[in-house]
Amino acid sequence: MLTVSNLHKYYGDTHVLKGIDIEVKQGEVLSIVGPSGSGKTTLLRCMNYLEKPSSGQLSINKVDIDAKHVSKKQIHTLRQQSSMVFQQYNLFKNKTALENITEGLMIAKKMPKSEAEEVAESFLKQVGLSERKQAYPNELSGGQQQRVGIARAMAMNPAVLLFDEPTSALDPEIVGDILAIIKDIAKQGMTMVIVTHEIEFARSVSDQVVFMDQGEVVEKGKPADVLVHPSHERTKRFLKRIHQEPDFII
Amino acid sequence: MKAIRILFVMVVLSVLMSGCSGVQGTANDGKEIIQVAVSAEVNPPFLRNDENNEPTGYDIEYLKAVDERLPQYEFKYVWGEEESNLIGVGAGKFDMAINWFFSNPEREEKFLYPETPYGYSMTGLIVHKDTNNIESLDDMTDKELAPVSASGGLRSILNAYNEQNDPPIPLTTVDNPSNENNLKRVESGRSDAVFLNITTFEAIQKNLQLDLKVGGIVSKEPVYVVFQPDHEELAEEINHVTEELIEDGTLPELAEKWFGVNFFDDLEDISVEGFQYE
Amino acid sequence: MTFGLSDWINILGQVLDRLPLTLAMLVVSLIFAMLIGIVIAFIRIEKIPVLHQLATVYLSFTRSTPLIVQLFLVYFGIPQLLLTFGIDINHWSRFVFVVITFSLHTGAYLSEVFRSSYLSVGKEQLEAAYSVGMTYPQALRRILIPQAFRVALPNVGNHTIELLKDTALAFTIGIIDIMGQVKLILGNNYGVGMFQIYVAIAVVYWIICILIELVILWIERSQRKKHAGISN
Amino acid sequence: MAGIDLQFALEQVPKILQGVPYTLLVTIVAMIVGLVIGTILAFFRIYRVPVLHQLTVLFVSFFRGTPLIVQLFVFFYGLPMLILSLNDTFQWGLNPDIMSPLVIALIAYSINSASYLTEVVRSAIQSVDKGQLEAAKAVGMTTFQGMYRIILPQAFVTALPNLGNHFIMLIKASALAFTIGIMDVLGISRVIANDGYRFLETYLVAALIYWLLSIIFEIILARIEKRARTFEGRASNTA
Repeated sequence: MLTVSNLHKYYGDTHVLKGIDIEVKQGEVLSIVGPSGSGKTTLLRCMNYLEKPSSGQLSINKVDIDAKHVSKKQIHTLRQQSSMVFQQYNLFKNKTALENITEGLMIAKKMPKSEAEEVAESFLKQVGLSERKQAYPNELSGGQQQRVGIARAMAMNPAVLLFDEPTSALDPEIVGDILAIIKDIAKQGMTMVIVTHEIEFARSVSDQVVFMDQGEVVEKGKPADVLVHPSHERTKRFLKRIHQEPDFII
Repeated sequence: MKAIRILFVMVVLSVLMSGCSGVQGTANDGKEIIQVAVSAEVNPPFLRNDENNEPTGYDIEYLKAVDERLPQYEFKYVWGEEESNLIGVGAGKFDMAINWFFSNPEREEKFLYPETPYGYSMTGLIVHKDTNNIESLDDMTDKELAPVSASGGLRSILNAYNEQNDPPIPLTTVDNPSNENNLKRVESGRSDAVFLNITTFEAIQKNLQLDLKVGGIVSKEPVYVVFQPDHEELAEEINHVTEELIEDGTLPELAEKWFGVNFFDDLEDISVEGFQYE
Repeated sequence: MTFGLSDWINILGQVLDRLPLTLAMLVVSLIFAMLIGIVIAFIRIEKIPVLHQLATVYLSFTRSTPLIVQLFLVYFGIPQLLLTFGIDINHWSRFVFVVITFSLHTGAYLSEVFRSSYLSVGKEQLEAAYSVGMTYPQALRRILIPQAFRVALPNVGNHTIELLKDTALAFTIGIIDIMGQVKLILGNNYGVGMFQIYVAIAVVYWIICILIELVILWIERSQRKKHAGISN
Repeated sequence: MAGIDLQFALEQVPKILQGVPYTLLVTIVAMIVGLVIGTILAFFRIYRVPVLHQLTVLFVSFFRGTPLIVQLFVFFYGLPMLILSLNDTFQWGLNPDIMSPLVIALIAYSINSASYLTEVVRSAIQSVDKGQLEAAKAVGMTTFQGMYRIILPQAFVTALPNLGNHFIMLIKASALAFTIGIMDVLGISRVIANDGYRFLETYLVAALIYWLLSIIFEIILARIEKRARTFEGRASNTA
């Protein structure tokens, strides 16, 4: 369904992704974890071509791309295979909750307006926001905005859903709600790639977990292996730090 | 892709640059069109605008008389402020300009002047009724002259005087000085004199009836049309017609009509003392 | 000399007769200025080689020299320049020349307004548009421009008012606008009543300016709800 | 371009440069006085002082909505008329010409400039986080001290680009001072041009001088801005 092979990314002289290989099967949920600055968000953004990889191959739903020679049309086709949920929600500020969802359906998918609205309403209902469909983003709370963001991404009916730390900008008491929604979607058999800090969530939702550090995949495998019994020293250190964190916060 | 962008920019620019089609240099009946720049700083009775904002006055009636006698040309009148008009004549945009232009050597270097003036302008110092010690520019070096414009014929006379005489006349410069304001300054004693065309003063005096008089006539300036330097033929033809118009009485009649005085005949009667151009 | 009421009505009537011309200069120049502004902003945002440097010089010159100098350059300089290539545009209407001058002048300012408002919208909005499958032109039209428009609006309003006042310069090359009519009236009066007439013309400009402000306010209000969040 | 006498133009440069001090005098005085008046008026608006607030709105609207040249004439002809009528009413003996054209120009430009700067200062002050003033009060400052020591320095940095633009605008606008007799760069250019009708040459020289002045001040302003922003730079480094 989704394969990344030998993907490199440079910012100037800085080598931020050092030959990443990843494969996600149909209906699988992949979580990417790792310390900040490890390159996990960059990797996710490369999958949607929001960042241009320096070299390597990408394939989503039979759309194959080689970063060395790629056309605008190919990028556009590749993007249509996936849909992204952003850390900062990134709702269109000049559109209502409903319009945020219909926009992509009408423009990119050429769906008639009435049909698009029907689809949008059903997804809004799924994330529990039917009654706020006419609200503009600035009138919604962070949690509500992220629900619209998720609904917007799902409505595009993509082959793969990409989540970029979807809960890290939210208040702690909201995080659980959003994670529950994502879990729900996972159960429906959606293929997903999730970059997250929520180790417990990653463990329970994922079929596969990738641990990244310093631009490399250090370890990948079943959540129980990577997150509970890691084999690599770097992974162990990371997990230890994560578990200690609450002491610092309180 | 970049090429397409640049092309797009070029197209937009060229659309901007084109806009409308040019008017032909010749009229439908084969007459050559002469662009005459007319000074928008109107100064009746030489020049003023009528109710349709068309130029009229002595200047225009003179040019219309010339145009009638030169069937090969058709004069077109274009308003513009004097400086702009002169730049335009220099740049070849207009064929000639009219606005009681005075002549001086520097200007003759830049523009073509015809030999014969189409009229005269008397300049003088306007003073308070009770002032008797101001008759010429020499009397003004220790007095206060009301503000004068930076450009125009009056200014040139003052500049030339100041270049050749020491001490100079202290000048205050104002763009488009208000004649009314200046005359009232003299009446109330805030200034000692206004340097003005006598005809202008008389016309204002008719309305305002101020306690003022002409202290002394400074100069009697011949006034000219100015041409683009390479329009010698046109200048020659117009010069010829102007002479005819003076001889057959057309211009003296016009002068009588607009100024109430025939400045062509009375030339000798007016005492031309004080400063004069070489 | 004092003016009676009928004199004032007469003077005001003459001046207001020229109002359509002033407004025509304003509107036509503004439209072209917006086009120029968009093109220049585009060139500067995309950093198109050569054109980008040319645009910078153009901006610097237009913004640092008096408008009257620019008017003379366009009215006298460009025709002479083109004449050396055998193109004669001297007989074009003066209206065209003032419109070119004002468009180039205001366009320089508007390009900066457009550029900064475009940049203020932020990359995230574009990314969001990409992530729902839009192409760049689609994102531009549906998401970026509507948001940038709202940011740009107050500044566009300010430059429209500046342009209105600048149109008074058109009389220099003989276009009789409302200011020109005032000068002609004064010339025919030998400058009598200058102070009063200038106060009157000031009020006329002021009223037009307030009307422009009201239009901008009205557009802003009609957009407000959608965009209240942009200021956050 | 044909018809341009370059040698003549070059010869005039020293003469026209003599106008630069007047151009700068008008610009700098208008900037400083305008900033002082503008700041006071901005506070009238921010604190919605009754009457003064409405008068300020009216003032700003009028001076921004009418051509500067009209304002100059109104001041030039109006101020002496005002003094004369005061003399009539109160039997004073004030000299109506007590203000030279230069003083009148300085007054007119300062007031015009104030109308623009009121809005610049107001928006800059309002852009400073409300919490800053509360923090100042929390450490025992009065409102005035908080404004003076905390808010205004921050607002100044925000306002700097606009102040810079306004300054460049004033340099150009000062060219109109000539209409009431100031021998600034454009004024001298026109007087020189008149004798030989060489307006294009002198105007070109004037344009280049204005351009150069603007570039010099743009560089100076960029330096000031860089220095003023140091505290922001350090703040973001430590964050």
